Amino acid sequence: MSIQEQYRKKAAELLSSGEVKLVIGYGAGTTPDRRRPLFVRSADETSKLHLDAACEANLSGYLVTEGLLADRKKVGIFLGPEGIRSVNILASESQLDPDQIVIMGFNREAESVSALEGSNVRDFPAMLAALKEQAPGAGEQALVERIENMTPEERFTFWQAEFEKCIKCYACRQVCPMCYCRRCIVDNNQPQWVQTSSHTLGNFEWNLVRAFHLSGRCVECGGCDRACPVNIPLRLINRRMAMEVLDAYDHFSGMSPDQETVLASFKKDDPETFIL
Amino acid sequence: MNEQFEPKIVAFVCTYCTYAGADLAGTSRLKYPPNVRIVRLPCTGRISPMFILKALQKGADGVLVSGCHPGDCHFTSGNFHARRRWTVFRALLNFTGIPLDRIRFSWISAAEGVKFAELISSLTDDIRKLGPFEQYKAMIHETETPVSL
Amino acid sequence: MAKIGVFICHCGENIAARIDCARLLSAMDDHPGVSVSLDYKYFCSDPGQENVKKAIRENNLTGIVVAACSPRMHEATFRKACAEAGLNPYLCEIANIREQCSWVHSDREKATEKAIDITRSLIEKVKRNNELQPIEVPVTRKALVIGGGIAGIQAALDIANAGQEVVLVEREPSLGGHMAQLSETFPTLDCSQCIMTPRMVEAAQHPKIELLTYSEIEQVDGFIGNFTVKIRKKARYVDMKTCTGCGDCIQKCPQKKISDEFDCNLGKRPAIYTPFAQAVPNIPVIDKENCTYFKNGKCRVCAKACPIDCINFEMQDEFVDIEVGAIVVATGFQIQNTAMYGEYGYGKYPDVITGLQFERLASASGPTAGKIMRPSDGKEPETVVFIQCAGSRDPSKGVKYCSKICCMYTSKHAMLYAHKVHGGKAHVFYMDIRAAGKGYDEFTRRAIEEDEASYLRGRVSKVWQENGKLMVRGVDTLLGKPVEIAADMVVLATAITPQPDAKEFAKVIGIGCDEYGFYNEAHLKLRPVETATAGIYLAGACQSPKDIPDSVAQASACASKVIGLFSRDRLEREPVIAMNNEATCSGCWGCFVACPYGAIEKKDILNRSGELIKRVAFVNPGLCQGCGTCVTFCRSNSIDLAGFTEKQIFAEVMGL
Amino acid sequence: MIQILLRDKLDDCITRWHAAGYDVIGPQKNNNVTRFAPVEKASELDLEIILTDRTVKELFFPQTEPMFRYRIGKQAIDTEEYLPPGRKRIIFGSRPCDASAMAIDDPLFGWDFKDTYWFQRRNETVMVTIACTESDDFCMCTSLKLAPDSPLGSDIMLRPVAGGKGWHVELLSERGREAFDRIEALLDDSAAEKEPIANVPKRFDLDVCREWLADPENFESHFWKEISIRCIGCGTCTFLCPTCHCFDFQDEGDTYSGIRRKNWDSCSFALFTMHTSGHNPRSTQSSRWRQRIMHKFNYFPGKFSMNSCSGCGRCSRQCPVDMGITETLQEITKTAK
Repeated sequence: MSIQEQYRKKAAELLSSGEVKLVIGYGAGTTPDRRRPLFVRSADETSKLHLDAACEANLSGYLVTEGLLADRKKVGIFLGPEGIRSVNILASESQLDPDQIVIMGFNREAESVSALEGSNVRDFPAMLAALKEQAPGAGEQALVERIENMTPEERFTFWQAEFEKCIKCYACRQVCPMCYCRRCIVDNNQPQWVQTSSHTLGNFEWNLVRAFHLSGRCVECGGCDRACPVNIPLRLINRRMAMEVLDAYDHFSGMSPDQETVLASFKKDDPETFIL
Repeated sequence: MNEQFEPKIVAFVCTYCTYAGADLAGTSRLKYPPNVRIVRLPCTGRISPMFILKALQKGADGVLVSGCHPGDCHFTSGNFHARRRWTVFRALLNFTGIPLDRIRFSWISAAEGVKFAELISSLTDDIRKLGPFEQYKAMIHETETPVSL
Repeated sequence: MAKIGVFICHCGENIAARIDCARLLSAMDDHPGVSVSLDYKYFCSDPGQENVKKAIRENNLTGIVVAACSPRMHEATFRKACAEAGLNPYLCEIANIREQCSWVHSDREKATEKAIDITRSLIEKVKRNNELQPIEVPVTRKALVIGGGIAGIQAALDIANAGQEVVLVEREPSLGGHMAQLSETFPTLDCSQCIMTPRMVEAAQHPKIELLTYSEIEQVDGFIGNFTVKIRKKARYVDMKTCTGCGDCIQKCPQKKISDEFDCNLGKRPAIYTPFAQAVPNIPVIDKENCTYFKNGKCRVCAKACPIDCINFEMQDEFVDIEVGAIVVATGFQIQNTAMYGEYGYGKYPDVITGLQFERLASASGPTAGKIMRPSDGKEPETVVFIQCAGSRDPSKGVKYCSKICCMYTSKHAMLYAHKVHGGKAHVFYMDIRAAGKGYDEFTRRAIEEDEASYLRGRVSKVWQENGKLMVRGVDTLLGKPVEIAADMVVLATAITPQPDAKEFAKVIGIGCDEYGFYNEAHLKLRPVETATAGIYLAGACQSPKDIPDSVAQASACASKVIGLFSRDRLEREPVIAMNNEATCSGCWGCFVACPYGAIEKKDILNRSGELIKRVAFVNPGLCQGCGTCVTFCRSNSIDLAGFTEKQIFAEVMGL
Repeated sequence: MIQILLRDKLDDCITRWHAAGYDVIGPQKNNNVTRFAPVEKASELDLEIILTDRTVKELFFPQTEPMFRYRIGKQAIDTEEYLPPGRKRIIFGSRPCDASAMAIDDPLFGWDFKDTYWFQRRNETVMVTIACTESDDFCMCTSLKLAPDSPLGSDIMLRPVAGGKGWHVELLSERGREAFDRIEALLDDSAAEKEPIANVPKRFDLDVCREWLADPENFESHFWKEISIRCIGCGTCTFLCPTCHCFDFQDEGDTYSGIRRKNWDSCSFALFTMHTSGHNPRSTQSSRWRQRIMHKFNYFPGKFSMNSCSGCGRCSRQCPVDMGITETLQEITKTAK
């Protein structure tokens, strides 16, 4: 049985047994190569669920939709490894109760998907440990290194050309499971730390603050990068930040629901090479 | 350039150590260049990366962030938190092309008036050599320019 | 609409010499929102402050900026002036144009420009200041004194005699500390035990003092007036309530070969013991490490010997939480191990001893009952060499500082030696004789002139053993000649160092320490007994090396601080604390994790029918110290810090 | 007489237009995004793109535009106005949907106060539109009763000739004629087959939809919640929409001086309708999506007799969660029937 069939069946069982009130998965999109988030509430709709290599989106952000989990009922969700990591972070930041989440985990390969064993977010320590070792986003490594090898002036020029394109649609923020703030800092106008105008300076400030707020929290699902309508390579900044917290603090985000937020904690012997 | 370029430097310091160190530089009548403007905060823990961005927006050519030595924080651990933030934010600035020569961090205790004066002197000197932060200023200039199309 | 007053102080010539105050004044005059700007020679003077108050009243000012010296000097002065003129004191900002401008710059033009920037940015800040009201917190009228040496005992007695309750905690089995180890004390040569033990007994019997010996501080939470302290009462294995201190158990203990710490390892003690005969409380403890029963499960001789059955091997450490309003830290010192001076042979030659060991030899209650004897063979030494600064004032191997008491006790040792060993010859190698203190110089002169100690100004380069003698090679710099002395005993004036765990303990109680581990006072000259943490005070050698008179004086000073604090029911605290916007808080608890004071609490927001809508952060105003770490962490800008709000800092930076 | 603009004459055209004082702006692919930007040479143009990622809207209504500079003095506030550049320009190679969208927005920007920034640019611009011979799965102009060669909003319509050698030129306005006078000598009159325009299928029934939307009964329909459940509330659809025109004012600067700017805003954002009190009349994403649809197909036509949509399909094409106007109107069509 294909994993798609397997999970359709599982979703149907979960829904008909009443174990979950909702399954968040993927459905067919407008075009054959597209998949869209799908919310399934009854067993007979589960045939609309799709699961294949085109299922790229990290659906975990929908879990923190206001009020969704307030009734203490469970929700089933299709999640890749990044999604599992985001649920861990959301749990560690008290945004959800991980025991309300029934995971139908999958691993995406080039052309196909395979199932991940487990259904609670605590069931995947080995997979996450392996992930930490192989450093996801390594595909971007070469590009990141290319940028790092530039002079500061060149890097500045590179990012200016990218940020100049930004139209401040905030798709990067809205699509990100970690951007759950009730009020984003950019929407605080007393004071207006981040300029809301989408001139290069405002865009630069916004993208820096976004990356900083995601440092040590980003799971590199690539959602922001895919959502960006003007194709700013946001994944590169996130990758660089992930490298930083891994190197400096051995922090790989989303390892467990009890993980400490890296920027809210410290060690007395944290490295410091640059402080005069 | 005929006239020597005088950089604008903004320093964000904690009141218990570096601010007191700067006071000590004063009571010791040490001399340092007048390019620095000090913003006093209770603790390095209070110094947000946003302050650095705003200082740059305000036209700073260099920024100094300074507080108590590790272990000496009046609030016990504000500077440890600050250190993590700086490490990460610094990496981010570096990756996006803000030269790190312009954004400096230091531990200066209340007793280190000499260190304060010397650091401000060397920082001013370094940034004078780097010249104005033209790339950032160009970005600021764009915000003041009418739309070209 | 803001109505700001700007007051530019000339500070005599201190500011006016380097800053064009007229130009600064006119620039401030033109600044939007400034209603009045004045300059004056000394605004901190009475007439100066009257001018400020008058301007506030006459112009109905909504905030003031005083451009003058550092806020660390006169912020309090001007805040008070505001309050007296009816303006909330937190609507006052100080532009530091002296310490951070006129005193450090010589270019008048540039200094003036800088002063303008500093002042105007604070005008922009003060426009956004809010009225703040001091926070009142209750005071628990009970003090904790940590350390049962002379400093701790003195502080405890002084506080208790003022009618306030005290908990006195000592980690050793008995009160006494180092002073109990001493033989006689300079400059009067009265017996240490004789003056110390009555104090110990008084402390133990005082109705206002609760004595906890053999106990350690595990954790300190809270803040001035409201500390919660967790104390570990280590298991003594002897029931304190029933033990009469008869000492039968001590006599019968078969294990008698344990080095006696109190005697600086010059004597032996059993596994069940009291540190010394006059111990308070006079109740033994079992040294678990060395007890045969604890090691092998067999013995229990002491239990059999006890006539009232108060030995209990099952006893466990006990934890108690106490609430106190103030803490006096009197944790004392240690002496430095002198092993780093291989050339002095300490540890290698048994007759090279420390000053503290000499105290035990000279003490009537010591291992030799006060007879000066060589540890190696028990012979009376005919020649003794005292080496001062064996660790102190030596940045390369020892410590940089002067240990302060060694000059005096070495003189005393030379004197005691002369009194006890007739015909004995004492040689003292010294760097300088530091004998400042009442009767101190006279005392050292007596050692030299009456007791004929030979004082040699110079260092010792080597000590070695030859024909049963300790050969001491040094130099007499006054004669400019090398000296070699065949001695029977060498006494090292070792450096005074903090307790080995002083740095860790500083973190437990939340105070600062210097590079060595001596605790930091809030101000070396003006607040020498307070720490930077309100409500915690320092007494004795934990702050720096001190002799007995200094320790006692500081302890009494601590007591007066504590009594002062306890003279009020409630205490006013600075309202510079964090506050949370519950509407925008997402409850991610980053602030909760980051707060160094545990001041963030979780608060449930309920709807009208009592259902939980969300959980947000709540800042406990009693615990918050106002560091602002939470503010910087908060991604949504929900938490803010009164006095240094996001709006204020933004305006200050954007107003530069 | 049929006039043909040959592709290999484009360079000469640009030179002549420049000489005549026109800026020439056309679609380009630059740094991974397709948008309109000034060109010096024909080779910089990318005329094969069906539709650019970003619309021509930003050439009339920039994403951020400084309006005036202010300086707060002790007694008064000085201001200094910014105005659009005031240069004649030719936008070469826009698509009919984009060009129509500009005409759709004209009444909006002029019904009471005439927006200088918009109209000055509109008056200075010659829209040279290329009719579409190709479309993709998201194009929906025909459903909006427009077409791949709609003349609305265009000054000149170019219709590709078979083989891609050039375009039939159709002059639609005086402004267009004036611009083409400058290059008349370069035009060819050889007859060539026009390539057929793209066949864009009709994706929903607009009349049915509008009727359903106009029915007050449907305002509170559960339909809105269902259709927008996956909406994440970003501004992609509105900012990439050629007709969306909402803006916000922002004062930016330090505490002494600054610039008042006119910035794009989006009804997708929760902040769009947030009151100072904290109350938000459109507190859910479904109410915001409903507003967007209602505005485009109910309120706007009610006021200006035009739909506020030209069928470019960018909202669906670029939506991070594969939503869009097409799906919503398709579902309404189904529901209504």
